[in-house]
Amino acid sequence: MENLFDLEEKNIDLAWCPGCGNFGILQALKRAFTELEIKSESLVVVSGIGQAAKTPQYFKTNMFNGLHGRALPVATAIKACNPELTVIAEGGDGDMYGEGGNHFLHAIRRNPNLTNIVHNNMVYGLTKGQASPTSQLGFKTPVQVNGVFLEPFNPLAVAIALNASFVARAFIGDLEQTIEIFKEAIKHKGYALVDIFQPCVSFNKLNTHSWFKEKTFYLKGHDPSDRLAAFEQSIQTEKLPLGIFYKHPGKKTFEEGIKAYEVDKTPIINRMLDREKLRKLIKAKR
Amino acid sequence: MENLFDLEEKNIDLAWCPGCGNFGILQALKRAFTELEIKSESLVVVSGIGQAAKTPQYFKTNMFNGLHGRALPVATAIKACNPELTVIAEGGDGDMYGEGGNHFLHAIRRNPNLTNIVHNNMVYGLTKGQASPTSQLGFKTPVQVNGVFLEPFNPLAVAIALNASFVARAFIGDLEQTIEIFKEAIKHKGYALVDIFQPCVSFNKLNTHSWFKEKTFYLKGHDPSDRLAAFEQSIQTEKLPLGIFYKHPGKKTFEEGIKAYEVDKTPIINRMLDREKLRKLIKAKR
Amino acid sequence: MVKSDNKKIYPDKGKQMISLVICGEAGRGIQTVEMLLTRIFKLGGLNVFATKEYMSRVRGGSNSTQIIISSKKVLAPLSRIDILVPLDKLALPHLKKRIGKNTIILGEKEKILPEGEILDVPFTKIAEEIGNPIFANIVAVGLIAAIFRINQQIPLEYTRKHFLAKGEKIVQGNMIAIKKGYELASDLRKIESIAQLSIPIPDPQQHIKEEIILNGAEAVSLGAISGGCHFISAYPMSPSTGVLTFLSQHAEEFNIIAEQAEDEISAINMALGAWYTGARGMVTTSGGGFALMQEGVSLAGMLEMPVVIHLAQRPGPATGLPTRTEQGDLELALYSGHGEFPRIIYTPGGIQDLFYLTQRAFNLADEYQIPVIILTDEYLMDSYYNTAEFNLSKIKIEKYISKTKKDYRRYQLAKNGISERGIPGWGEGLVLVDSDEHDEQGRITEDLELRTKMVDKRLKKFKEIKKGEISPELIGNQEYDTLIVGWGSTYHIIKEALESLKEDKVSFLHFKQVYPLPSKTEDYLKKAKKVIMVENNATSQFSKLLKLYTGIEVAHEVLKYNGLPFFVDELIAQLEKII
Amino acid sequence: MVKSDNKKIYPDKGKQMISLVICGEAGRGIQTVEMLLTRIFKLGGLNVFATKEYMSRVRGGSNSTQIIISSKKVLAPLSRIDILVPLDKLALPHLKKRIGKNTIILGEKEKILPEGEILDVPFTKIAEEIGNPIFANIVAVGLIAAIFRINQQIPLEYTRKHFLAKGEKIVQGNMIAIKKGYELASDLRKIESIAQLSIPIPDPQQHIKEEIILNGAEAVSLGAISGGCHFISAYPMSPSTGVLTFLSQHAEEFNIIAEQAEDEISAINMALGAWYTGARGMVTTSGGGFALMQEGVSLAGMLEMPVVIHLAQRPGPATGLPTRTEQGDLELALYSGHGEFPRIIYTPGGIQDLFYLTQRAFNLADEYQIPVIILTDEYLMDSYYNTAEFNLSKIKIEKYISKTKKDYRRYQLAKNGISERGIPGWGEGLVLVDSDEHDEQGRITEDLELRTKMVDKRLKKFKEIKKGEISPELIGNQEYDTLIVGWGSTYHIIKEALESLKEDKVSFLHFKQVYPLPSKTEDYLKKAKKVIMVENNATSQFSKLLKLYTGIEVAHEVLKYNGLPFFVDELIAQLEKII
Ligand SMILES: Cc1ncc(C[n+]2csc(CCOP(=O)(O)OP(=O)(O)O)c2C)c(N)n1
Ligand SMILES: Cc1ncc(C[n+]2csc(CCOP(=O)(O)OP(=O)(O)O)c2C)c(N)n1
Ligand code: SF4
Ligand code: SF4
Ligand SMILES: [Mg+2]
Ligand SMILES: [Mg+2]
Repeated sequence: MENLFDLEEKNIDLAWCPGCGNFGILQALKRAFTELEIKSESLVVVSGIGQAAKTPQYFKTNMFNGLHGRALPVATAIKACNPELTVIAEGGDGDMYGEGGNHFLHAIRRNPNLTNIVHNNMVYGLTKGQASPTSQLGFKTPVQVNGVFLEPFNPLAVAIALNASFVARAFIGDLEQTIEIFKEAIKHKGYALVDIFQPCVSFNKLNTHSWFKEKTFYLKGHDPSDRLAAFEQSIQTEKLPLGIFYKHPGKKTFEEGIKAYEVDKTPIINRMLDREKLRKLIKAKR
Repeated sequence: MENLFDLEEKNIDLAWCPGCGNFGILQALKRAFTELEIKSESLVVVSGIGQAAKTPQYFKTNMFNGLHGRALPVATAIKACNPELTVIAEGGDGDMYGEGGNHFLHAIRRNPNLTNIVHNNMVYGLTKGQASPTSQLGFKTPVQVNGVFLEPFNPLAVAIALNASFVARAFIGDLEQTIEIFKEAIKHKGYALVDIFQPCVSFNKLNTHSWFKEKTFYLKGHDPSDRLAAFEQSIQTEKLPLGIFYKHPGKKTFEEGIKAYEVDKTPIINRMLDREKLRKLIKAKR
Repeated sequence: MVKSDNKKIYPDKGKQMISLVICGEAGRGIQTVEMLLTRIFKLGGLNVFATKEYMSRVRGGSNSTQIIISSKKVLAPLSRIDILVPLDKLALPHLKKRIGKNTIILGEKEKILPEGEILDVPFTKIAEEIGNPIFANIVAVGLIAAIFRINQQIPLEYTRKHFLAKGEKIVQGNMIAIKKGYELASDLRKIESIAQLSIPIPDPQQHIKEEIILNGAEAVSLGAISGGCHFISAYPMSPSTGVLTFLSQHAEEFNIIAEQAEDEISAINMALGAWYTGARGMVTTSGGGFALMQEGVSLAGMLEMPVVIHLAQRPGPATGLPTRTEQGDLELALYSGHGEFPRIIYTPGGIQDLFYLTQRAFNLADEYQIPVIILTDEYLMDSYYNTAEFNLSKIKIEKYISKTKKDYRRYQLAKNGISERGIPGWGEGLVLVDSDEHDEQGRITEDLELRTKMVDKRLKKFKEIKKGEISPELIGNQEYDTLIVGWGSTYHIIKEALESLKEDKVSFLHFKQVYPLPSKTEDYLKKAKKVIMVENNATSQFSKLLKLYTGIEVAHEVLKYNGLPFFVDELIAQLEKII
Repeated sequence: MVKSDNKKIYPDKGKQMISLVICGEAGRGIQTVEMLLTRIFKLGGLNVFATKEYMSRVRGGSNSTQIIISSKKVLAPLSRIDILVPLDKLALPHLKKRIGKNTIILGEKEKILPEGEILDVPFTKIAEEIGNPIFANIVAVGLIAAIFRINQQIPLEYTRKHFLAKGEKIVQGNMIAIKKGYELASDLRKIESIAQLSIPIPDPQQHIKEEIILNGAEAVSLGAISGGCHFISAYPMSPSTGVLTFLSQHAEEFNIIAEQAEDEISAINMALGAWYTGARGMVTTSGGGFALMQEGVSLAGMLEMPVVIHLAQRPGPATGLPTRTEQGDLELALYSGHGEFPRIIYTPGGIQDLFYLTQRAFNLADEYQIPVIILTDEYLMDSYYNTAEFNLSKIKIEKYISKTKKDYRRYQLAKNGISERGIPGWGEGLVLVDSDEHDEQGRITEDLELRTKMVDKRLKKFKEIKKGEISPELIGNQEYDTLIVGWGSTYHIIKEALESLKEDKVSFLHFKQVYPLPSKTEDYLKKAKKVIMVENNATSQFSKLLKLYTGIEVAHEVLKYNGLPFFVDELIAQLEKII
């Protein structure tokens, strides 16, 4: 299948280190979009700041590359104002779970119909190697000189605790499966989290490609509608399951909850002010 | 037992509505401190802004009544700089789970030895009745005119997902049990969450005293060391369990993780700069 | 504080007006009394102005509402109290300093333990006779309406309408209460001080009846709707919440998405997301919330994304006094956000300004692709009065969005700095916006020559903005020696004071736009021998702005920062000393 | 851009100096070369100054480091390049504009595809002969050290020490590489342009050897330790992270708690919590992070809680250029936080200032109970040079904490506004601090008279602060017609330019404290017929501050805002045009 998301400009200088997992994620995303026959013009990728957040710079898409940590509120509003767009909120583990932690919680509660892709390299890449919320115990960095001793943030368990509508984990070491998970997430109606393991070759010498490879396995025979089972899988630490943990397809989306869309599905941006109603409302203040 | 936490000033005008659950919480706290023989002088209550956050204004204690949503980072730092103090971080559901949501996540990860008391009235009291993160589905307010349709925030489930070291829920309708839970939480070494149901008589006509009374029951035969069971209990919605859901007593506290306290337990505020070491460090820059 | 025995200083004889104050604890009916009385007076053909001062609590404490009833419009608070209706024991101590020897106190002796003389009216007893003590306040409403000779039908009808939803029994009780009030009045009017109270109803009264009556929060909200607002995201914070509430209540009707955000950071980022799609978004907040939005404001600057920010000030720093007023966040608004980028700051002076400037803010934000801040305060938000109906034929929603072509570049280096703004999904192009320094396409760049060009592009917009500036309004003589300067909510207060001062050589210059500082400012200031600044803050922030852009030093600063607005009579006294 | 053929303009003959630039992609050894060379030159008795410009990426791109080697101290960057060592193909295009006809390019022709003349040195081939291409850069180090006639023992010893941890094999390889470099040099020195390069080693060389060499981030960190810092909380953000890193690495040694916060809001609130207990806390951040701290800054103002804020500027708005430099957040710092309260802003000019002013910031924050901001930038953080060892006998940790009595009141209305500061757990009193307006005890109040008193109390501290102000430094003749003004990081750059200008009637006034603006400022400015402002921003923010507090208008603004610091030669050229 032709990939419609490659940039026309050739020789674009990607600002990632050779061997970085982000290259794979970029490729997986472009393929997923292509296979789902999404059009660049109706795709919006919102990202924060970090190595992961640079991803939409490198393919054909509408892009809102905003502030560190703030992709989710932006993405939520974009989807609400124009539900005809396909909306992705993308960033790193620091971006989404550190600076953006509060939005993560409340975006899940809102359940906008968008896909939240988190490149989880268990480190702050762009700022050169400090611990991220998902850094593992004992991980040493120039700041965490004696090793991380804070409980690693468990995004899947938290998402399940918040009854998120779709919760998955991928590992970019397996491109094909990652593409499948992306496609499921994008197709899913409602908020979909894909936390994706991405080796950072420059700053994470603990959680390397082979570490992930050894640690992970795909969920088998797991029923993603079973919240308890999903939670149980999510808190495993010996081995880390991959795949779709939890799915809650019937859940009302944020857009569905907006009164203005109850009857009329036209994006609100295409609606005109009803001056007659306004006149009446003003007159009512007599 | 004499209550040592009553203010000397009599006729203090408490800014709460008659019948508000906060009066009970105030009383329960004073009793718990008294029974634990804590001294006012070594107690610090850090709070945010809201009706709940006014609590430390009304009893004898050191107080840091800071910004809306920001009690936890302040409390964490206070405990770290002077571990000899007993530290409480107190506020409302909006304070701790709304504005302060990110700190809630990361304070749990840090596991400072403090008690986090959240008055959960499922509404924004001080700002006159908007939905809070814990507001129930369908709850109507002047802002949520068609009723809340966002998934209510489940603080217990999230805390358990984050492997918090102590997670409990109380209902101020039962003063004696609440005091017991407070005491357990304060005695617990590590971060302890007490989410406490508190009827707001002015703005929450849905979750009233009798609603809470009917909906709640005490956990029985529950093993608080069982994380999965705790999670299962925490996601109940038909009936809402009270008591200690989860406990993880061996967990390293934030203070224990600080290198400066590894050998020497003197609060860092009482230590002097070692000028000789400093001189050496500077010389090493030659 | 100016007591009512200082009547001489205000108003001048031409104006007939009464200052009525009701005081009681929160949550005990004071708001109903105020609501009913203001509407009844207005329907009765009198001008009304109402403002309140209240504590940051839901029940208890001491709050008061001042209602000014007048034949000519008076749109500003008075320290002086002509009639005081205390509803509980705390009321008289609370207002002690404002009670003078001419203040008539109407109340129940038993309930209020008065320190001075009071006219004892047994509201509760009468209410109990009707069947329920809750009618007590309505008896008072009837009594007061009667004192001012409002046709009894007016309160009867309005009260019926108001309580309709509560059932026939309540309605009937209230109607009887009103009648009892009128009965009481015929007795009381025998007392001389009461007999003197009447205010002639201006002619043609029709005019006032057809005016609208609304508070600042409602005016901002209606302005937003008229400006084509599609989206509001906010985190509740006094005194800014009214706008969120109003828009939420009319969201469905006007195709608005009104979302309560988890925090203010989310709110501003959502609003920027909304504008990106072509929707018109706003936020409403107060100082602390706006402080949290600073990075978002800077983002708007970098993305060249329009956004409308309603910033309702209250006294700071930090939590400060949540339900009081101040003009202390001017500098924060002026310099908000890191880095350098243009913005507009409007400072409306009253209900009309609030409406038209908010409406305009949406157009200008869109046209210049910048943040526009509407700087108000608690006093403006919570005060209301009758005013001319807004003229919708005067307003237009100006659209500035372009359909994109394939080679669309969001940040094309346009001569005046303003590139075409496309939106995703409309046209063949892609719309890229980037918080990093970016190239014309919108992609991250480290080309440092381009950086300079992009900075210049953004700053060039200042020139364009100047074209649409709103000049300050000069009130009084065109020839003046002394110029009083004010901005924002002090408009009507200073205007009243000026009129009363009757100084031929003193005029008043009011700024509805403080930034960019309008070009004529310097000329106005230069003409004055003496400039007097009146501001609701402690460091005279606007004087600093004037100094900065005109070099002119203010001679006197009249400042108030205790959390209350200026009172006209108090201000007159202060001005008299220095003029 | 000033090329090396413009040698005439700088330096004047008295100064012997060479500008050496190394350029290559990120993560490929450029940092090692820089590290080794600077230390080797210094040990060899020469003054060194190093500064880099780099992209916001971990690998790839084009970064460059400039090393200035001189006999008299030169502490500022030059546009001109005397020796360029390009490490890859992108290097020459990247620096194209700065390469002149006198620039000697030393490199491997094959690797770099030169546009101009280059001296082809087969570093890689030689390294491969030694056994591993990774030694290529070390061969270059040896060669350059040799060209400047540094005793071979010095690089040999230093390199051994540096690579010790990597094992004997690596050490041996590197030693051979150094030697090979020296061998190459004896050939190259036959070339005239190379032969001319020598810089006489100043006497007594001992002096330079004993100096310390460190960058701005290290100087701030050492200042903090010397100021008694117990606590640092920060969220990583270029260019401020160095301070967090340094203090983390020395945390155990100096009883410091160094915590990476989940966001900047947490960081500032933690720091305030730390001060509340009596610890001394700081945060380190850049523009966007500081924007997020605004509400916390306001809290410090209200609580009268000391706090030290290190704000390292980078170009904005929003994300801007994360690894570049700018002086664009001055106004944000000046007006940060809602509401009105005092603060101090220091703007250190170099390594010595960074150390002593940071140290002092802790004392002053504690004494006045206010936020003290240390305003630096990327250029300062990342540049380093040899400088006199810090004199610890000049500094003192001044303590201002009181043991509380039973009736302790945190906000007792003191005459100068400064109440005794108690801490919880020390003494018999209770320590209450409140973000609401509060009474003397620290409890929430709605007493509006008290409100006014508390505002006055907080603002009174301005007067006290003035007493400890740091006057601007005048460089050059006391009698001047033209005064160049600068603040912060431009100190050495302007100073160099001034010295080179040799204009008798031109002097330079540098501000290390910009707020409160020191009292002598006006006198200094008034004496000048013409004031020239030199700033690394686009809107000349400091000119506005001067105008505001002195009324004096700056005649010329020399501004640069492409993300780079001024180059001395470039600045000289610009100044010459307007003087
Ligand atoms: C408000 C703010 N704080 C800090 C930063 C600096 N910063 C940029 S990216 C980043 C974290 C990068 O980590 P992550 O999000 O995990 O992305 P990665 O680079 O690892 O892909 C930080 C702290 C910023 N840009 N903005
Ligand atoms: C930054 C900021 N935003 C908003 C507010 C306004 N505010 C004060 S209390 C509050 C919420 C109160 O709800 P909750 O925390 O649940 O406390 P409660 O009053 O219900 O006890 C809000 C939004 C504030 N003080 N500061
Ligand atoms: S630093 Fe890590 S995450 Fe960033 S580009 Fe390099 S390998 Fe990838
Ligand atoms: S508003 Fe609700 S929470 Fe606040 S004091 Fe009243 S009853 Fe209590
Ligand atoms: Mg990461
Ligand atoms: Mg609440």
